[in-house]
Amino acid sequence: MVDEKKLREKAKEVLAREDVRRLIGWKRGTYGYESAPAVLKDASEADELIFDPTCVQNPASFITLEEKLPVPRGQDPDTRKVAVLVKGCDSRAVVQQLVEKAYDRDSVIVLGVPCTGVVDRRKAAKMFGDTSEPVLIKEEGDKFVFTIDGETREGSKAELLADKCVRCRFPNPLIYDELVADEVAVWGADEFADVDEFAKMSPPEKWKFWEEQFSKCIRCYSCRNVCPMCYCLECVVTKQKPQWTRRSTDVSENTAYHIQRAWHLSGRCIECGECERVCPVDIPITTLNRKMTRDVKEMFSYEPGVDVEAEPLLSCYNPQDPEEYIM
Amino acid sequence: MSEEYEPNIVAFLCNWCSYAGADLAGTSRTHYLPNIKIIRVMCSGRVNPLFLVNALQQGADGVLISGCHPGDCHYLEGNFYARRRFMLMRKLLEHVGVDPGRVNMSWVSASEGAKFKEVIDETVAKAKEAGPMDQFRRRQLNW
Amino acid sequence: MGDFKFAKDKLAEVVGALKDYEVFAPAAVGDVLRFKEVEDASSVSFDFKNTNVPPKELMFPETETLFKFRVGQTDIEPAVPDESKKRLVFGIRPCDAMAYTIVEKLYSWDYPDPYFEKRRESSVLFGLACSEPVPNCFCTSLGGGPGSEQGLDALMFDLGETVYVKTITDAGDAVAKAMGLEAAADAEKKAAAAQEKEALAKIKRTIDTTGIPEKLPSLYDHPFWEQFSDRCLSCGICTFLCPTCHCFDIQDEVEAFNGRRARMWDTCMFPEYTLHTSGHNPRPTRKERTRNRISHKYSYFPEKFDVIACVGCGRCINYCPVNIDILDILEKSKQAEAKEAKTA
Amino acid sequence: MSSRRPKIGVYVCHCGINIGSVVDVPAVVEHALSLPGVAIAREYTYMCSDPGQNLVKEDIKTSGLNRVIVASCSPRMHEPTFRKTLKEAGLNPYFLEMANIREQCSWVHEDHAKATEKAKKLVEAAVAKALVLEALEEKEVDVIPSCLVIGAGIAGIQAALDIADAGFKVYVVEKTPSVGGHMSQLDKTFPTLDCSACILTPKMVDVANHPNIELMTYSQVEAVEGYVGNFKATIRKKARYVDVSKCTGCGVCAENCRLAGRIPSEFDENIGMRSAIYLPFPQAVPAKYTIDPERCLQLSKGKCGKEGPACAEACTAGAVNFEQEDELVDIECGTIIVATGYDVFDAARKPEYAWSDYANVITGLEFERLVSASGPTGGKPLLGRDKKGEGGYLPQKVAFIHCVGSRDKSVGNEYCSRVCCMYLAKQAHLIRDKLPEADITVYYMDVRAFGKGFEEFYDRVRREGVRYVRGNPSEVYKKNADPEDHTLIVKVEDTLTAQALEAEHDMVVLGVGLEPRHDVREIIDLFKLSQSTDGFFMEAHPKLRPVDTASDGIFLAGCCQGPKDIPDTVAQAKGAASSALILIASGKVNVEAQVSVVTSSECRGCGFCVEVCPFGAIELVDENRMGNIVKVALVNEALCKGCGSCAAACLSGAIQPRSFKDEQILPQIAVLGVRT
Repeated sequence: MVDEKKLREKAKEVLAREDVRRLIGWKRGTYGYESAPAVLKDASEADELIFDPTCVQNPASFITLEEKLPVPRGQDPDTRKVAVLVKGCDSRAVVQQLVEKAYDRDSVIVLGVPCTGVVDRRKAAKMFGDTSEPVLIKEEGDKFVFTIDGETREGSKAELLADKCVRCRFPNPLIYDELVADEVAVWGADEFADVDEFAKMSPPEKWKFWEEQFSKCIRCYSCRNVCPMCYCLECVVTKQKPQWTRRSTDVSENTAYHIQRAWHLSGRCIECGECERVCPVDIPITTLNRKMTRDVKEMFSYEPGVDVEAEPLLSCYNPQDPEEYIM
Repeated sequence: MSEEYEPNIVAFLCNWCSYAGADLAGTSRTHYLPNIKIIRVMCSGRVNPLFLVNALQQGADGVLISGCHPGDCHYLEGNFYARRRFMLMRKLLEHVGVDPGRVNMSWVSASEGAKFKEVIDETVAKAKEAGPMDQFRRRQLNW
Repeated sequence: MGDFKFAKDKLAEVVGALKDYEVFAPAAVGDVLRFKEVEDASSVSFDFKNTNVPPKELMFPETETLFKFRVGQTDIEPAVPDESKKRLVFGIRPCDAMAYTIVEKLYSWDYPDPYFEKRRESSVLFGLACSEPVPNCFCTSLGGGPGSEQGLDALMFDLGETVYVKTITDAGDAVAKAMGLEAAADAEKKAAAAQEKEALAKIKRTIDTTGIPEKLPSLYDHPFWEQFSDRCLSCGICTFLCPTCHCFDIQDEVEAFNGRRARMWDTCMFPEYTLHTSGHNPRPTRKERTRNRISHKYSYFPEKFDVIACVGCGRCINYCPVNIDILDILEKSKQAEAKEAKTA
Repeated sequence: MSSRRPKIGVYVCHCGINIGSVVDVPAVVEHALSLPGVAIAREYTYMCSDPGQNLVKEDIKTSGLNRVIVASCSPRMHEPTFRKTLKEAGLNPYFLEMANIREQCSWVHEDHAKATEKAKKLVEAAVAKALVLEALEEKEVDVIPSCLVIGAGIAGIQAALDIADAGFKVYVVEKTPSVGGHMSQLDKTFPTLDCSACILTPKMVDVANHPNIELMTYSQVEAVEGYVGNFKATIRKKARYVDVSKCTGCGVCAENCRLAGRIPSEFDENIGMRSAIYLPFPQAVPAKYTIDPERCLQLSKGKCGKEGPACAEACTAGAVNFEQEDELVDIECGTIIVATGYDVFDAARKPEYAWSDYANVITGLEFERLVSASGPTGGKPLLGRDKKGEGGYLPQKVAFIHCVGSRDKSVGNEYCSRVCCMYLAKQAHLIRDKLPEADITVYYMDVRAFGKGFEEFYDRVRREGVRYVRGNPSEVYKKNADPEDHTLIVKVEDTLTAQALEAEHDMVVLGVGLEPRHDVREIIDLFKLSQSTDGFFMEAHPKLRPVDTASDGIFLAGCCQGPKDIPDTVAQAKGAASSALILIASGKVNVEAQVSVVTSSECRGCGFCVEVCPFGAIELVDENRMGNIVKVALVNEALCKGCGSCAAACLSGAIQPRSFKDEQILPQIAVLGVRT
């Protein structure tokens, strides 16, 4: 269990430091089942921080989302550190960002938050209905206890946990300068049963499934923008010269977009599930990523976001790599 | 599917082995199907797997990457990278419902004109079997 | 105008009675609702809060071709929407209908937009009053409401077995008649009124917009925007799903030697939206973009067209993945001290 | 020029009837004319002929074409030809695009209609690409007229001498204290039996004395950077703890060393002994002493006897200097020759032959020292000497075993070492020479006497009464425990008579093969070389570029590229030398024009391309992006070969190979993807 008081104290201390620019964590939202990402710049704001099962977002995404503004002549760029709170899953994003040289290790302060699972907004809404009030959620044993519009409701963790938490293998951060709570026991395992299940479909069935899903896509790019690994200055998807994908929306372009996204994340996706969470039209995006994750594991026994020293999957090779389909 | 359906294959051949192999097939007058259209690149490692996606989107019924045999790459390692990328992209396309028979790769050396023919025949046959790849075609192409 | 009603189970016949109409109604893919042309009227549902994607797409599609061309040749082949068929938009919520009246002001301003206008003119809107407002909806603060008639040709109330139809315009009346609807009794009218009252009570969130349009410009450089923009993903959810957002980009899409010029939804939340060819971007960060979204809706638009470009449908709040809440922003903007602005 | 509106000329070749008889050329021409940007389209019987090329030149001059498409044979055939044509007409040669309608169309398709359709498509694709072609500039870089030779065995020596004799500067770096390499360890050389030392020593001396050669022994290359024509190398001169300028090579120090005669001599394959301060062998060049820091008491223990180091004491020249430190030297050179040689197979990896167990089982190289007049036994094949090197016996029944560690999957060496057959034959002859009475048996799989004079020599040895038994011994073991009895049993099946033999011998010589050096990795990383499956360095082409490597300006000589005998090694060394000389003498080298280029504003500095590049041509450098310092990729155009692997690894498409950019390939796909 994370003691929010300790968490805030730590945050105060860090934010008070000369060499710290901002701290990224979670705070109470103004409505609904999810917290709001918090980007704090002053120790006085530290008391806004929370950590509870509403803290689903991946703060690592906001490290790379911050724009590098032009520095006025005569001034020096702001090189102060960014402090970031990370759950186990979030920490893998930091690891992979370091593998990909997104920033130097010493430009970030990683505060690890051992996590016992967060709530899936959609599952909760199905069970308890929507609300425009911020919902409080506490974990009690194998139950989540909700306070919704003043009423107390209960639901079993098993039913309400986000999918990524159900199979979580990394509840404890893999990289951190400090842990704000004691490590927790690992409960999850990932057998990729869902991927196997999906694989049973015939190609036409699969295509039909995705055609229906992709036809919903409005190309808001929230799945790309929220991804902690998607921070290219110019994304091939929105690039004009050459234009790989049309900005126009139809099944062909949407499909191409989602293939490109999944492709660019293969061997890089750290399974934080944000892409699927943010989708306004409920496209099961992680179903694409998980397939890649699984194949990468199987074919190249490679797992991104666990080892800072690792070589990027597609920038290395093994002479004995599989090639069974190659003529 | 219709009898007259003739699959269209876009192939990316590396300059040093497979493209030369295709040339050899020519100089030795080895006949193969005209369904295949070749794009020359310097190395199979140049082939961005998204080229395959793009080709399918343009209406190709099948795609092929061909490079030097592992270890023979003119640039030492290019085909090793190409192999990894291909194996993954093939899985991804299969996952979204593209018949894996449409997505092919081969090792063809400069001396394997005969093998090149076999590769083409097989690639075309597989694409025939998979049928026309119309579901992915760019809609705005239809004019 | 008239008062009509029909039994829900007769829906298929009622709608089916309409010849030469394309009927559009909410259709579900999984849990996701979006307006689609109706093949089978019996599949049309009254049991929904609102569509994920607003029906603005019926007048202003995500993508539409303006004309086609061939590289190196000057003659083009223009594409204008086909107006031969009238369209019935069935089950549109009052807020989304009201949005048309707002967007219209822009699309009919100085250079009328044929694409939008033709579709709008050929459409008859059968609204569906809200009995269960969506969370975070605040239409009442913007002059709308669960039974608002703005922009509608007819308003329907789902009374369970029967549907009460109140026609508002001649066009609506005509369609109702063409549907062969029977006259409604006082019972239905009363029930409808009661339902509206009930629905009104359910709307929790409100905002007093007085003063906001005037104040926002003074907060241009104010740091308070960052409280929200720092967590913004710069994605298109809030704007694409907004019934009043109406921005588009125009691109030439060339395939080998054939091309088309098309326009598609664009959003001020994307960096590309204001990116200059030079590489300079006048709205370089999410702060400027967030500020623009709010200011445009609540200040620039009203300044030009005397109406706030927001209908309080609540979509931008409900679908924001990072809990950015336009009402929260507006409240904070009221508290913000204009003089702080310079400290930014 | 690329900014000008494209004005394309399309030239469709009949190639006699090779194309014309299948493809409807006029139809292709007509189709070409309908394509955007095409100003002219012509047909001609032989485009590659002078009149054909003149057509193109004329049109470029008179109608101001700025793009040319030749639809004819394979670009692998005539791209250079037509590039030249454009150049001569004053058009940038990279505005040429070819459509291969012969090898890949008219010659392989029977259906004329379909072939014509395809030809049209291919031309269309060429036009689509031509519209976005860019002018490229062909660059030349100067070549620093010098060569760095790594390794001073016979290969390195020969290469160095050839280049130096041609009048150019050569740096020779040798890891050990003396030049000479393995050849200096050999006694006689097959098949001519001339003494190794006699033919090698003069060359060793020449290398040391040559005015154009800077010899750095007991030194190692620490780092190499740069590219063809402009390499920079850092060389570590290891401390000898002897001031070479003072050392006269008299050897008194070694005699007085407290460990004199107590340290196994590497040069003598540990059969002989040396001191801690030593000269590897009498003819060593330079004839300067070196202190072995691992063994020297003063250096390893910090204390040598009560009175301090005896060597220093004894050295009248005062050359011994324990304070001496490694020295780093930077050199610049235009070319590099790698001649790092080989290791002999470690016989301990074939335990069945009991090399580690019995003193009278020895390797071929040990045998060389044993029979060498300058060796520990003064040339007598004495076995079983005591620690002081006294006593010992002469063998009576000698066995030689072929293919120890060669042609042997079990030890991971499938290849033939190419020298063992003959050196064993030679050694058999030497035994016959020294011990006329001895009984000599050679156990072989095959005898490969392929070289000049080899077969004759093999025949001679057989006639000298050396028995050749066809069989690969399965085991060698001692007959009994009696320490006085040296008899070994060689267990083997004579595969010609299908007889199982248990032959008695008192000396077994193992024909150990050649292996890549144990430190081959370091060299590979240093020079970015690659290995062939046998572990030796890989040449650029097995047939046509046997001394080149994939890295321009770096060449291979001798056994580091694969097992060789001395003549082959010398031949390859001369080959490497002349290849290096081509660059040095011409003084200039063209670098690939179709290299990768980075759009740094799109680069996110992830370094994927850096890791992918097989040539180390890309590095991450700091860039000031509007006041923020960011890392971006930078291509070294002299190192880049234009393979384009980087482009496929780059997520944002920031790095692109010229002439094969995404925006140049996608239009081709757009044309060819559409089904007709």
